Amino acid sequence: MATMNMIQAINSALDVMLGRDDNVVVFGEDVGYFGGVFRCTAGLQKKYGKTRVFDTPIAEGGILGTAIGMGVYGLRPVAEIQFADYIYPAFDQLVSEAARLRYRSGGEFWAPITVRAPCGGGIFGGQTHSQSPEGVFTHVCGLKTVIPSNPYDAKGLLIAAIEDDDPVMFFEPKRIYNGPFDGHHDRPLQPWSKFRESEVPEGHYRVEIGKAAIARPGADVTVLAYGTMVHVCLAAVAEAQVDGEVIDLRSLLPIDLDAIVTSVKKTGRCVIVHEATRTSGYGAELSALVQEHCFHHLEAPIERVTGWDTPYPHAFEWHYFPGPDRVAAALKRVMEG
Amino acid sequence: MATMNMIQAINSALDVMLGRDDNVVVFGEDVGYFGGVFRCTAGLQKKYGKTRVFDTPIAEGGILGTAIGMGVYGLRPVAEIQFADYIYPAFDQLVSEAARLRYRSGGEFWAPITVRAPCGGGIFGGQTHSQSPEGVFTHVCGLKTVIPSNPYDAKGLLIAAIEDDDPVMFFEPKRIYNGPFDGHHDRPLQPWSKFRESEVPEGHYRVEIGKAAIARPGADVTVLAYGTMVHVCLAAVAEAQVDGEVIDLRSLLPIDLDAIVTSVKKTGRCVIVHEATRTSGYGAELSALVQEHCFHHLEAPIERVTGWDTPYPHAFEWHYFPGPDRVAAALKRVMEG
Amino acid sequence: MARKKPTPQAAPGATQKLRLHVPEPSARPGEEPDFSHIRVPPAGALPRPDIAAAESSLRGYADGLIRVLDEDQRAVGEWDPQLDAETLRRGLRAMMLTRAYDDRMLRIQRQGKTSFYMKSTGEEAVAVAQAFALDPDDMLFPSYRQQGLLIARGHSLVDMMCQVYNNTRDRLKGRQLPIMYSVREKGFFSISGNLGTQFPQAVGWAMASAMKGDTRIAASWVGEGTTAEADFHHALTFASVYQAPVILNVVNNQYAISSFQGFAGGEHATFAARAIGYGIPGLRVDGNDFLAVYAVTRWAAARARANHGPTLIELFTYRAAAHSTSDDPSAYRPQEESARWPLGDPVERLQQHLIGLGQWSEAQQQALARELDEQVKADLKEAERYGTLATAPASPKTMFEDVFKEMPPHLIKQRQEMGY
Amino acid sequence: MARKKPTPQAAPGATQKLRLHVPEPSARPGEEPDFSHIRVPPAGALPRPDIAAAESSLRGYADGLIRVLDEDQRAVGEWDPQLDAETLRRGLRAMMLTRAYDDRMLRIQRQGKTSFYMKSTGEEAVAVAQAFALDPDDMLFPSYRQQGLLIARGHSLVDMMCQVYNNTRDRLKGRQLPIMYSVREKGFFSISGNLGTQFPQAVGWAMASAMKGDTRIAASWVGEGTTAEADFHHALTFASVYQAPVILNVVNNQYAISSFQGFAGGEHATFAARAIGYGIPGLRVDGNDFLAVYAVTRWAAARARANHGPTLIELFTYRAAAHSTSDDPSAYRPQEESARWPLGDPVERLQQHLIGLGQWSEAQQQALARELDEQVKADLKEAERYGTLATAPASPKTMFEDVFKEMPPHLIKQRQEMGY
Ligand SMILES: Cc1ncc(C[n+]2csc(CCOP(=O)(O)OP(=O)(O)O)c2C)c(N)n1
Ligand SMILES: Cc1ncc(C[n+]2csc(CCOP(=O)(O)OP(=O)(O)O)c2C)c(N)n1
Ligand SMILES: [Mg+2]
Ligand SMILES: [Mg+2]
Repeated sequence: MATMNMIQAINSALDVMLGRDDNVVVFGEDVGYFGGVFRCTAGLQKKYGKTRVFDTPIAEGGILGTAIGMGVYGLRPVAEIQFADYIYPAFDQLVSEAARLRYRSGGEFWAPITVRAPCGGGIFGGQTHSQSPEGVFTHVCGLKTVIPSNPYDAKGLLIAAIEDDDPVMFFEPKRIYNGPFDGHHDRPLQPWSKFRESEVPEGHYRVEIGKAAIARPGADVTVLAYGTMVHVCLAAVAEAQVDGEVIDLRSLLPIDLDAIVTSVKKTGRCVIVHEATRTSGYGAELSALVQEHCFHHLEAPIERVTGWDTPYPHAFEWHYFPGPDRVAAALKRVMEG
Repeated sequence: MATMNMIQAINSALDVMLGRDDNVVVFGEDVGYFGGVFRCTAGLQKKYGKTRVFDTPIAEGGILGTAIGMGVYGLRPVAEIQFADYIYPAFDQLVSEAARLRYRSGGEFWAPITVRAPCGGGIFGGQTHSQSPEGVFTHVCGLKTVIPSNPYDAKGLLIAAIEDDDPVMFFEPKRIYNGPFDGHHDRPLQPWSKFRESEVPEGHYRVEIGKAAIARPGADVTVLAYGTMVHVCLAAVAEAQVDGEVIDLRSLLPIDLDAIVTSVKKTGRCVIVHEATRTSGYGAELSALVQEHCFHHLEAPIERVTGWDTPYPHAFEWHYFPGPDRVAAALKRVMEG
Repeated sequence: MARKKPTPQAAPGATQKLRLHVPEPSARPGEEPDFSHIRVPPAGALPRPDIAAAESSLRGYADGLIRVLDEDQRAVGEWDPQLDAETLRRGLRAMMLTRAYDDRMLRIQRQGKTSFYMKSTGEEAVAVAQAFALDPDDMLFPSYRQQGLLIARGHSLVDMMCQVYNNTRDRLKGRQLPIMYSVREKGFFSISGNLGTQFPQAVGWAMASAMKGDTRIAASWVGEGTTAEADFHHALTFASVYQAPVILNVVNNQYAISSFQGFAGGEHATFAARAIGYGIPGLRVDGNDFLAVYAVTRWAAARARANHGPTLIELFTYRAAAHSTSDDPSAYRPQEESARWPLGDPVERLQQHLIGLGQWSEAQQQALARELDEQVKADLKEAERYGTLATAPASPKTMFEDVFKEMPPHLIKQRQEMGY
Repeated sequence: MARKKPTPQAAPGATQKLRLHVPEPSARPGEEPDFSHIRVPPAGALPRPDIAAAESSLRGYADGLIRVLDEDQRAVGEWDPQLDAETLRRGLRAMMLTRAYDDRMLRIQRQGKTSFYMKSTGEEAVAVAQAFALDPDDMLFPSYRQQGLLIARGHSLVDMMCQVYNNTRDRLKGRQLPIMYSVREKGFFSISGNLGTQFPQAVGWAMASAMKGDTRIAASWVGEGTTAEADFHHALTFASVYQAPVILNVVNNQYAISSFQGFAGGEHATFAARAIGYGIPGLRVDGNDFLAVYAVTRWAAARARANHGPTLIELFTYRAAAHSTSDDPSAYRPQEESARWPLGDPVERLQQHLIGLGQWSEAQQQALARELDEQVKADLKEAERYGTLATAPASPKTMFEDVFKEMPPHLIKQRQEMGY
């Protein structure tokens, strides 16, 4: 066991996999010599060499297009997109190629790629360093999408993603790289080292893709969240003084429907929280699923607490960010209604 | 009044706007001399000249990137993406640029572009000529998304889109270009000329973006659909012998929430139908909205009838296509449940 | 390059109004075909450089046109690959088989037995000569117009027909549009309906081969129209930066559906010249000259195998048939244009070459044509025993498989909903 | 080009293992800076061609380096734009003001008064000389490192500072990261955080200008690293096909954050050479030579205005400062590298040139430096009266506006939810 923040946990996952499997390669913009703008790949090129860990041209479409080709050859490419906001130039290679290859070739070819991308706001990055595009990828059949909320899950899910024979979108909520930010930006950030989830095995282990975790058991209301919002929801539950069951989805596709349905059937109430814009965000799918499977158990309307349907405004980050107050207010409404 | 199918109605809208406004330009792959692979721009280059209606390189990203620049200059570009399946290479210019420009420039610059793209299956086009990506665009703040279901709306909505100062995604359900296909692929297609909606004014008129239409009034269950599925739902309602109120959304964003809520509060039941893959499709947003606004009026779970979460398989088009039988079955379940 | 009809211009100096130039082909339907703008240099004129030659010394090849077969279809010059007659006959056979296959499949599509087809008529030398020039285990990332690669590699026509029919023996399980083949055991990558995506994928495959100290190289093909897509630029950038062992082919058949190559930039430069800006050798070759295509591809392959990096080849040819069964070229180009193509027909040229060598005869030619036609008919009969799209396609049971390696719960549920 | 450290190779002929080449800069931290691979041709060596010259006659300019100021900062050769001393002094002033502004803004960021800043130190000649060479109503589509364009066009520093502060006078209403300016009345397009997107947009704007018979041209800028993005390729393709009146600038400042230009393909060709494959003239210019940058830009502008089409200019320079306030270059390049840059500093060079002409003195230089510093301080004081990001930023009331021209119901509802 070691104590790691999320950056160290991600670095450790890559280190372990580069060491175990010669077919794992790691690359992206500023990923090689420099070790990544968030330092997630620091030291790996020195340890494994320039042909296993390297820098790339600034062309997200080229990074993932070549990654797919490497995957077809038999490698397990792990590509970093410097910010999730910059994944769109690679959208066609992801949607039309990585996601479709196994199907269209009748299972002859596939692209076992892992795409790492820091996502989310709260770091004054403005509208092009703060986005949460995960919802879009859950609409693309053939892609898996995961988002960890702590160091232990980050390492275990990343290893599982790299070992997965299907393409996996691995989103990293950059706001919690160093500590479990709960939305109280006016308070000092607690480092991960103060929390149990920072105890991470040094070696190889997996967190299964498709399984949610109960971040806080509760009886009154089910709170569905992932990434940074898990910590915001835990704070909100405490502040609203409701016995909320906070479910950390961890994997958006495949989704752990059983965990969700079991909880909502128990609580009869549900609040869904994400940082992404509301309309057609992943919260919509969650709301639809809950309503389809728990209709007769619901005692109040399902609520969505999300980022607004605007770009992420630089100066008004904290007006945009769905903080504990907004979540707490929703919890109270749901308990009453 | 003239009688037009959807291709003629779209051609007429472009003709009217090219004639009225010197700033309207029309371009895309094979759009100019040839008149488009679906003939929607036939004759327009001859009439308005090569610098108003022209062919382009095969680069969807370049087509929309230059279209945005033309819009910034002061033109009203109408770009055709040959098939909606090929819009992904332009995704970044749409999401990061067209949709964000007005906001990020504090209202100084904007891109009044219209993006036309034939969508949907049922023509044995296989997985790359059959997709319905509309849902993804409704998650992008700053874009409007419309889908007509008949010639009258197609012309009126297209004119409204071209005159709109915001970017508008204009999806054309290619399966109903020539007639209102109701999903019974084993029966002969009825041409538009046999239907009232083919009566289209020759001149200028608008169908307001953001307003739904009631395709069939009813008391028992609300059916939400758009594009081809409107006709499938009309057939299904008849065959299921339920008094369904079929709402043709026409505009997905902005959405006519009042029309939806009014209907569901009246019927207490709701079935949502689209051809796109289910998970995180636009049906999820609709389901969430209905549930949020009509919770206490709902007498049965909201059902989604959609394309499966697989690519569109060429040989099994009719297994994939959400036809009248599947919709009728859902209607019956909702009436019972 | 296509003749550029320049936009008229005012006297230099004077501030003048700007004008938009919109490309215009040399002839439209009803007009006389006009290829006067195409310079056809004599065969054998260009020397064959060393495979280690610096790119800067090769720039002339981007504007030139490498040709081996002269007017009398004799092989001349340094690029003559000196192939033995047996190999030439096999090449002729593969090209003729490709053409016979195309003709037959067009017919069955017209008969309504399948939904769609695309011919490669007039471009057979591209795929066949390049397949011959590459090693059998080199990896191919084709576009939809290189069926000749599979045929040259001896793949079963029946298997190809079963895909076109989406029948019970379709290895793609009825999922793909006809001709979107995927044949792993022949090193033939799954064809995508999205133009150009295979180009950077081929570069990535080649990079992986280099990382692993392998000896296999990759080759990929796009049409000249597709060079405008982002994937083309990404492929060249990554191939240059990492000096990937890959051959990037641009098949310039003059058209992209209805758009002549001027709309891809062909009025102002050759497509081979695109390579120059990346420091990659760009070679332009007579795409209807089997020997020239073979020789240039061998050169590029040897260069890649020796770690001298990637090569871009522009194969200059003409799309003699319609773009696809959904297309009618008479709407946008002169009917007789194809017959006037200055570089002739690849099958006839190789045939004449062999006859000139005394290694072939008209009689043999006709016999072979009959034999191949019989073979295709027989294969078709067998393929149809497994059904056609119109009659008994593959079973929908499998339609939820292969979205993922293991089927996740939501797809199992949807399959049940569908009744399987 | 950066020296290519070639991957070792086995004897030619022998089938050998493939190897991946991964670019390596000439020096890393701890190593001696090494620019020995950069060829610096003498100033004045290259002739100035006619603006109507055919692209094919201009290819030498892509590998060359147009320079006007010689070792002694005297203007020599045909490219000398013969600017009068007054203009040169205005140019010097604008470059020095840009540098003073950058230095001050970096300080206030370090003081925590805003979140982020990006300097253009060492690259001032690019933006300032090009702004001088263009007409005031030509449309500019910049990247984030051309603040000099605004300053050269005389835009208010206070207005720029208010954006950096996101304060109550921020014309972008607090929505944008600092330095993402947008100034319509100065023909300065809204800067995007997404690299390269402005390049095809500039081409589209220029196409529109040509469609309308306007006389205004467009210019756009990307860094050398950004040339790898799809937008670069799209811009060049469309500019070539429609012969758009646009100037496409690649600012090669040797680095893209931590990645040296070899990762954009710079080991194997110049960035100016990218233009060749599109039939577009590609000119490489000493980006730290005010006169050369001015002259080349004038040439390209005249060419565009006369309907002779687009030009690509590679501005060869060096990023003297960190990429941004989030970056520390000592982690990836030798500390002293900047001081060793063979093409010197643009401000010092123009200053020495003026002194050599007897039109400037050290005393004037120091006085001007003080004056500009005072001006920036005074402007900053005013800007801070309208608040800073740390203290009183603009009001969130407006945060739902301008998503659409008219606010749709769902946004009105969300604004109410937020309490406004
Ligand atoms: C991304 C994308 N855009 C558009 C299309 C539609 N399309 C199919 S083939 C074609 C023309 C391609 O021309 P070219 O690259 O020259 O190849 P050729 O057909 O001549 O062999 C087009 C535009 C597509 N399949 N994919
Ligand atoms: C599409 C996209 N990918 C990645 C980034 C992150 N990024 C910001 S600046 C930069 C380096 C750009 O280098 P260059 O083009 O040389 O411009 P310079 O900073 O040197 O002026 C990168 C990778 C981005 N902003 N947009
Ligand atoms: Mg072609
Ligand atoms: Mg740079």
